[in-house]
Amino acid sequence: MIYLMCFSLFSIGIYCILVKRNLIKIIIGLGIAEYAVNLFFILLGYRLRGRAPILAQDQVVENMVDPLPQALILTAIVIGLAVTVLVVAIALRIYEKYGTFDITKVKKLRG
Amino acid sequence: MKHELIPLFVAIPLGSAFLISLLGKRLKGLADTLSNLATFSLLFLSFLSITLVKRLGVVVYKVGGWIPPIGICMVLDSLTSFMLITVNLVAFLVTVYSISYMERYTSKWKFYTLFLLMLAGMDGVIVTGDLFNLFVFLEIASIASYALVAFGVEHEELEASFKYTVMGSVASSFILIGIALLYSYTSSLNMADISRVLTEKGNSRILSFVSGLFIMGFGLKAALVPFHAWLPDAHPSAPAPISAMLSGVLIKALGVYALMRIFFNVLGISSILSYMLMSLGVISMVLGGLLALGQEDIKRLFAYSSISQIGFVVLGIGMGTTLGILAGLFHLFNHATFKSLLFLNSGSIEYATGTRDLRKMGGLTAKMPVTGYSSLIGSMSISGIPPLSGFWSKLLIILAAIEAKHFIFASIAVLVSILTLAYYLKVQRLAFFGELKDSLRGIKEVPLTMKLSMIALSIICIFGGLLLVPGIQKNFLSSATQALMNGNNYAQIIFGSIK
Amino acid sequence: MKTEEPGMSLIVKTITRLTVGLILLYGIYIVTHGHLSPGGGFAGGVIIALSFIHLMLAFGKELALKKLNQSLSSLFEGFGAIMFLTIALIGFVGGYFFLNFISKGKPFNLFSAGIIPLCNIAICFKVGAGLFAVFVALTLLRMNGKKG
Amino acid sequence: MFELYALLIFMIIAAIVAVEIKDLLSSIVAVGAVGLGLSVAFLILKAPDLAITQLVVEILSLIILIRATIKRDITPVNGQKELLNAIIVLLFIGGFLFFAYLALKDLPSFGHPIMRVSKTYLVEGLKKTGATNLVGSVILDFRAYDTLGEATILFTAVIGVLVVLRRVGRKGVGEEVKEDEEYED
Repeated sequence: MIYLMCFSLFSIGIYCILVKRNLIKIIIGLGIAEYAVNLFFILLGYRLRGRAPILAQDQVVENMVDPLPQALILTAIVIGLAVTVLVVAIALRIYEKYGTFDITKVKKLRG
Repeated sequence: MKHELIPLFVAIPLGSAFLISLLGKRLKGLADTLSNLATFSLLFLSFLSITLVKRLGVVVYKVGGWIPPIGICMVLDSLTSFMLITVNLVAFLVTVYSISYMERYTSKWKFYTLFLLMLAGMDGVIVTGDLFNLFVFLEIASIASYALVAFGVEHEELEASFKYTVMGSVASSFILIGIALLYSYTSSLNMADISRVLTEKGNSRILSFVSGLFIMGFGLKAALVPFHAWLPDAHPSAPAPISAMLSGVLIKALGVYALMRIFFNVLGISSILSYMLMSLGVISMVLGGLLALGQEDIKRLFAYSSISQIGFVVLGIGMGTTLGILAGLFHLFNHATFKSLLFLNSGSIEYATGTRDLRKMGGLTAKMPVTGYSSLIGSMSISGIPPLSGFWSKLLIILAAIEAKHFIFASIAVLVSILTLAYYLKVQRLAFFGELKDSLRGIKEVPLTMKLSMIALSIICIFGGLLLVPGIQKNFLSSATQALMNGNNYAQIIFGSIK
Repeated sequence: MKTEEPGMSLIVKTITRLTVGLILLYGIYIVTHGHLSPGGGFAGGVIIALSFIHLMLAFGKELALKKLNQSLSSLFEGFGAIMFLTIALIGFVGGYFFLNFISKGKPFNLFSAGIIPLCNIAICFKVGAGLFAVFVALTLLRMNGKKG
Repeated sequence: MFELYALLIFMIIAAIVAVEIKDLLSSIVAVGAVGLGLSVAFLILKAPDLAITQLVVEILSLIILIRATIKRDITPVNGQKELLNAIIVLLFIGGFLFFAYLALKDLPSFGHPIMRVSKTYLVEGLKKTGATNLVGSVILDFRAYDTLGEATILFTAVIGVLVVLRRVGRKGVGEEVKEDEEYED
């Protein structure tokens, strides 16, 4: 059930990318989709009433959540940041050339 | 030099990229020398890897010394070394070409840095044996290519790059969801381990969902037809060496290779999946060919033709028979060489004349003999004129389709080959034969390094058919095919060679 | 924003003066204790970059650029990258790529866990300098856009 | 797990607001709310490393996005929405969600991951790497190669941004363009 809610969040992002006609909105859609994927991966690694995977002084390993997805998502967050930065830079240059973020007015290419 | 060879495929391009970014601005000429050196040594290592695989079979390298399901491993088998040779061969010739060509652009060192990062990404994807690691390196290569498409910073480049970035990121999210589901289901990220667990657990609905996600994700990266919209914009907009890399090897390394590896060796291929791949291939073939016919921009035409040819490759591989996979891989190699040759030719034309519009060209062979004849060889090869390399691979694909009793697909493949011939004849007629236009009287042939790499590629196109000679075929193509045909035995092979 | 007066109002400037040092320190703490507590090279690097960005937003770009200009930051970035790869390659010489070749030390000490803190510092350099360079480039573009 | 559900509902609502609102600046603020909600969700899910990282990354990307849109053309886009396009997309999403629903039944139920491989990280992490932060030990020791890739991605993006923001892309052969002038024209 909670997984499905996470997928709905992802779908909102995809919807935004496919339907909206504004560069910034598309970037926002990308961001939302990426958040949903990250959350989904962490949900998969969660254990009910688990502990954070950081050892306290007693060094007991007991009912900890899965550390592997956390490590992977750390990487995924960085990837998301990298893509966002790059895509904002490209959008700014497009704005500079055309004077608008509206994709319907930005159409030099045919296909 | 046994196992230590494998990490070098990633370490060399990464190290040179970092060095170039540090010093390239200050020392003129360092960027050229270092990147050529790096790609040449990569090519050399790829050839070395073939003998290594022949001697030792599958080689597994444990990164950090951790045993695979815990740590990441790199795998070198015959398919890997086949792909490595394809990628690094094209990469080396393209770097040689770029020495003169990139004089037209500013910030050459940034170009080389991104180029080497992209190469590192592709080599990393090919060499890895871990699913998430594959995703990470796929992203390196993709992000580098997003930036490279926009290298000219003009209107079209930026727009194409934006489109490419957005679609590429969507593809990446699909792939990441697929990986997450697989991880939750099998609790492992190592490809061999996943494959083992999946064979134990048997078939289930989640597998078909994951297959769908991967087809969408990697299909977007490979530009199969329902997902192809970014390619005809992105590939023509990039500088010519990058177009050659993107069309020649990037879509194959990130898309087709990853699809092959995951579907054959990890998930296991079923007949539904096989039909799905084949029909995607056929649709790409037909639509790409038809759209290419109507283009006036030379690079756009080549880009559509790439979609069509990728369709051939996927059709061959999707058949799942030994002959089909062999033909698909052979066509993959051939397409890498002749498509990069053609894009380099178009780059030369643009370099000399400053236009990409076919209608403004004409009679260029008289002024630019090397470009003219090499593009003639490339065009003839891609449209399947015997005895050039493209003929053999297309023949094999059609034979394989007949052998597997897919007569409709075979006849469509024949028709598309004729279509290919038609639009390449159009290119030749408009650009290289006929009257020399007045506006083009003053043009000159391109500089030496550009000529060199074009000549080298056309020689490969002429003698590509030799790869089918039994002795060479056994070590190069057949063994790569065998790696795919092993299917789920992949897991046993990998774990067998860890000891 | 008026163009004659760089940066924001006096209140913002004063608060910034007080907090920037703390943010920077916090970033360094996060990086160096990455192997003991939550955080690590990446988060710390972003925090350090944010502290400089904060400075730049409050005082205008001239002052911040005086402290850390772009070529210097790209130098730092390249340095971080090379450092990380070098750590990997030293392990390579010892047998494996990314071998953890330094002794593990006692748990909960600052100097423990072999190469992990070193890697954290390398990543921190890279991330901090890289993101700052990106931000500077974006800001410069904005200024140019106004001119043209 | 009530708070997690509440948080997810909040995030979904914020996301819908971000997508549908006309004003770009408000839209960015709404997406910031989604991101910060995600950061809290990570905290609830016992992933403090991620919560810190997500928080700072969110702040950074918000600053960049706001600086990108502020004082630019933030007039609402009110061109005729392509209804057909929206319907096709909604159908596609519906199908996607349906298949996802079918497939998700096969997963281990929420809160009970299999953890076959990652048990090793928990049990042997401290002994083998000496780091008490087990996530840290995974990213920088067991899977350090991934982290090399991650750092490289960021590096690639930085170089990419510098490339994209160049003022002059092309030049004639032999013509010199100073590096520093590229950005300032």
